[in-house]
Amino acid sequence: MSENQFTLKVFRFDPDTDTGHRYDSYTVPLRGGMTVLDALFYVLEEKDPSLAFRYACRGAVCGSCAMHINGTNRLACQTQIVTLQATEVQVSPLPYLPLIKDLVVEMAPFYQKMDNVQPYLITHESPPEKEYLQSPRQRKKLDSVTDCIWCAACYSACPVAWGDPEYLGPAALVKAQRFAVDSRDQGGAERLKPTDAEEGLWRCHTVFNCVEVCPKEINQTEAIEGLRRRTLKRRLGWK
Amino acid sequence: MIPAYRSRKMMAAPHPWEKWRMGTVAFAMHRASGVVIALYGITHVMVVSFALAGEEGFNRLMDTFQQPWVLVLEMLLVAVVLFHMLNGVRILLFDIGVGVRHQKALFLGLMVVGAVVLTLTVIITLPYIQGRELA
Amino acid sequence: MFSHQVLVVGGGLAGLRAAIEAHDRGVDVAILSLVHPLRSHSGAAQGGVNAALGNAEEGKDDSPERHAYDTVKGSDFLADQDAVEEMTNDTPERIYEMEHWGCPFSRNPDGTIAQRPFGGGAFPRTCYGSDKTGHYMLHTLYEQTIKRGIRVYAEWTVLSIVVQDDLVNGLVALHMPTGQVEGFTAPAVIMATGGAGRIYSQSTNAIINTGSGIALAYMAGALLKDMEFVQFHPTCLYPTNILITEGARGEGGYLVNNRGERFMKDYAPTAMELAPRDIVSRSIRTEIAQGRAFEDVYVHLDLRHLGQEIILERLPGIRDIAMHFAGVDPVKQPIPVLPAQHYTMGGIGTDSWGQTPLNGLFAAGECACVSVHGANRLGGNSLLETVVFGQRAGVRVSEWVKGNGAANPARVESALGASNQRLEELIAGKGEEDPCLIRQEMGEVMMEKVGIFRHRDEMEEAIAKLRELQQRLAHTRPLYGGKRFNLDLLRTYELGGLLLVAEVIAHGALVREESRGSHSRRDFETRDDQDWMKHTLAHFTPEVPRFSFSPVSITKWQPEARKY
Amino acid sequence: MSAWGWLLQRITAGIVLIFLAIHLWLLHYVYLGERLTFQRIEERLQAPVLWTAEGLLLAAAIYHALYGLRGIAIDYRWGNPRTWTWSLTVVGVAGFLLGGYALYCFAS
Repeated sequence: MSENQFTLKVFRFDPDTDTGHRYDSYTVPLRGGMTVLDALFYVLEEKDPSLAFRYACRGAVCGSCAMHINGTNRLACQTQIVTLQATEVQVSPLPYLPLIKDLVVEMAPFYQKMDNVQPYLITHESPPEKEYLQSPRQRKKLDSVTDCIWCAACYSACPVAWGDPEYLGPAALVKAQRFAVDSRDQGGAERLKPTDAEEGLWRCHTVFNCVEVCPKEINQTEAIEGLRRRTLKRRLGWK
Repeated sequence: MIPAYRSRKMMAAPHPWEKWRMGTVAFAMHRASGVVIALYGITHVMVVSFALAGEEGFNRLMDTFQQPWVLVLEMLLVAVVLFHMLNGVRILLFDIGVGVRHQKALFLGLMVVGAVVLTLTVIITLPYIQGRELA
Repeated sequence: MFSHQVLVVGGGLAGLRAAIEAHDRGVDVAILSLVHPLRSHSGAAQGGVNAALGNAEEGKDDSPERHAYDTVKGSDFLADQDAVEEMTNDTPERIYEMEHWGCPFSRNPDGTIAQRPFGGGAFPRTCYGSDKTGHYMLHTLYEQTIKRGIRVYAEWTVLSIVVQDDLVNGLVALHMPTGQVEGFTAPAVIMATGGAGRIYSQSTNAIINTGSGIALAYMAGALLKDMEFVQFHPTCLYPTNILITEGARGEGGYLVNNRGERFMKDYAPTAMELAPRDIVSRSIRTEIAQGRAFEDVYVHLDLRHLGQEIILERLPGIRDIAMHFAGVDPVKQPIPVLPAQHYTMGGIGTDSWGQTPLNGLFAAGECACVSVHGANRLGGNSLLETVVFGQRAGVRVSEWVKGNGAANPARVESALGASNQRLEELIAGKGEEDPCLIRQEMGEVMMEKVGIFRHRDEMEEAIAKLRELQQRLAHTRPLYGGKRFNLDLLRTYELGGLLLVAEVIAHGALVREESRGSHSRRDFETRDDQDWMKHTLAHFTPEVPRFSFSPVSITKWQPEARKY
Repeated sequence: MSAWGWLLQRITAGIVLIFLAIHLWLLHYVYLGERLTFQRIEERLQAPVLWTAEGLLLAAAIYHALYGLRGIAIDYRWGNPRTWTWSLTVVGVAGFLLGGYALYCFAS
């Protein structure tokens, strides 16, 4: 293995023609600053036009390219080959999501969970003429929880979601908390139905896999625990 | 509507690294130890209750349970219970909003506490395991 | 076959806003998007959105009219002044609406939306949510579409717009996950497909911003307006060209050359780093050309004097980007930056309600040209354009479908057959040309010869090269023929459209014999209001694009020299 | 169930934590080396504080254990959550009666 190339092992599976998956290995020349996404494009353009993967922004803001890279869910565009410190990079799709082809998974199970928590601002009165006033302190609470890019890295890393595909999962609960801590939102009562349920926020077992893989460094566990305390206060009538 | 390959076996499985991070280990061991303790607890209650049938029988049963080799098993049980208790403390702390950002350090710290307590227990019990007579 | 009253192509800010408006007006609307809406490039916008709210202490005297003047001046007087005023008048309402929908804007101590200064603006006018404004707005609008239950066809690539007798009948689209090609009937289509950045090899744009939507409309018979105006953003991270927001300079960042000088003093002594983008880009390019760049490629954007606190609070995303993609921590080191393609000022020509001359075809957002950006767009005006003209297109399209009959499914059916045949031809390819290479060569020739500085000779070379590439594209190798997620097929199919758009840009730039805004010709170095105070309109012909011209609307502000 | 079930799980966790710690401390430290007989247990459990504590520990531990087992079953979608809830309630009540009877025998 020379210094300026590496092996990219890519999970390949086409449900139309294959009975099982395999890993194809490609030798890729290492360019300065090369990311896993760059490497996948190199394979697509130079080696194998049948490779399938998702991409859009290549700048870690769109959440398209989350995949399982050397044992961890990461964004392919945000992962530089050199930081992996390995001569062999293994890429497979997000675990435990239905496969469409190669690295492309069916995201619908994840999107459904996001949609379930009523992920929009709920208000019961008509809005003011200008903006709602919100102090910088109130706004600061939204800082991390609004960073989610819906990449599903956390959902696909959660052992509870592995066991139970109906569990809401970290991202949806963070979304619920994002509105719960918003001084403008009045939907706390409505959002209890999906979150304070059998498949909802009590099922988190503080495994922290979500926190470990989040490319936006959101602390999902902290958000879920916060939402639990809020929900309990609401249930106990303290708030 | 969208046809995708849904068979669980064919979905990509995570790499063991992802499967066995510290948080996952803590979680899995918490579950396993919980099951062990639950099974022990059921036996414990049943044994104690059914032995009530007679004082003689109960004492005889207790004697078998206090032989040195049973004490070795008991030390193992203490280890399991200690783990479950200490990790339980960790979980309760998360619930009141303490230590969520330092879960690994918290886990390691509590495990050190557990190891110390276990060692002390083993040390004071050791004479009886080695065969010292009960009073 | 799917049927709706209105189809919105594109799930970015403009598309979502248009769909929401149409839905709220009782129209059956659906969104078709190449990617899931949240993957749209709108989400990458960082710095903010301009609105004359007057929330900042120094901005109390701000007004929509001042905002309009700055926009017109920034556009080098090529913007249509009536359209600009309509936009700036609508602006506060659109921004308050976004806020009411939950958009987490940053705040002033009194609780109002915070505003920061941006290039070319007289007041701190740019509302922002830290340095993730686009992300916040995109998610907010998508949340609203979930709330309304608007149908989204995600990962559908539009192959053609079905037009007959100047009337839109619908679309043909390819579903990426299944490879299924389907017809969509609708009497009205709103194009909201974004810019054409990836025609250039160095671009801040997402990989999906190919401009294929502009090409589709062009081939369907819409006119492309002012395509020669391509904005180059001055500060893009070396080497990946990821955008470093203008907000970094708005917060006080310095541009420094390899002699340690803040070189902007030589180009825009008053505005310094906050001169409009075209001026800063040219300045950096000049510094690079004259040997004052680091490693001969980039200059430094220095934020260190702002201090860790401000960087972490107001530019956290920039810090992440610099650390992840360049290994540089802006708190401790200057960021290596250079100009790269950033925005397509031109686009599908529309009126100020998003309507094109083609019956039933509408456009909004970056793919459209109203025109409010003229020859140079001001930072913070693009997010604004998406929500203002997205909403307006939604209003007009609703009126249109209520006054017009249904589409003709038979026409969509026959277009469907044609599209399928085209795809089969591509897969069967009889030549040996590699489409990836053609794409790469297109990017390089556009960057080198139709870039920041332009000259007749170079542009003629570029046009010849583009012709050659088009011919080579007709002889591609056989493509991969699998059904599911066939990137090879998708990328090759859209490449034809990209070459067309590239050709329009190059031709337009050649036609316009002056320097104005982002269009800077070495052989015509000054602005020529006498002959060129007009828009270029490209008409599709099977050979070269044909150009006509339309007048610029001047209402309040006579052209003046543009000094900062 | 959800919120209350979870809250009770946390509360019983706290109770078990404290009383089991006492229970273990007594057995493995205070009474260490003493031979366990019926009479000795009877003597110890005469103190109302102790038998109340043991009773509380019994109840809390049963809830905590069974709710935990139910959680595992549900996490892997084994069977119906409702079935688990009811059958485990029956098991729990039976277990408490059994253990409670034993305690009563010692304490009275």
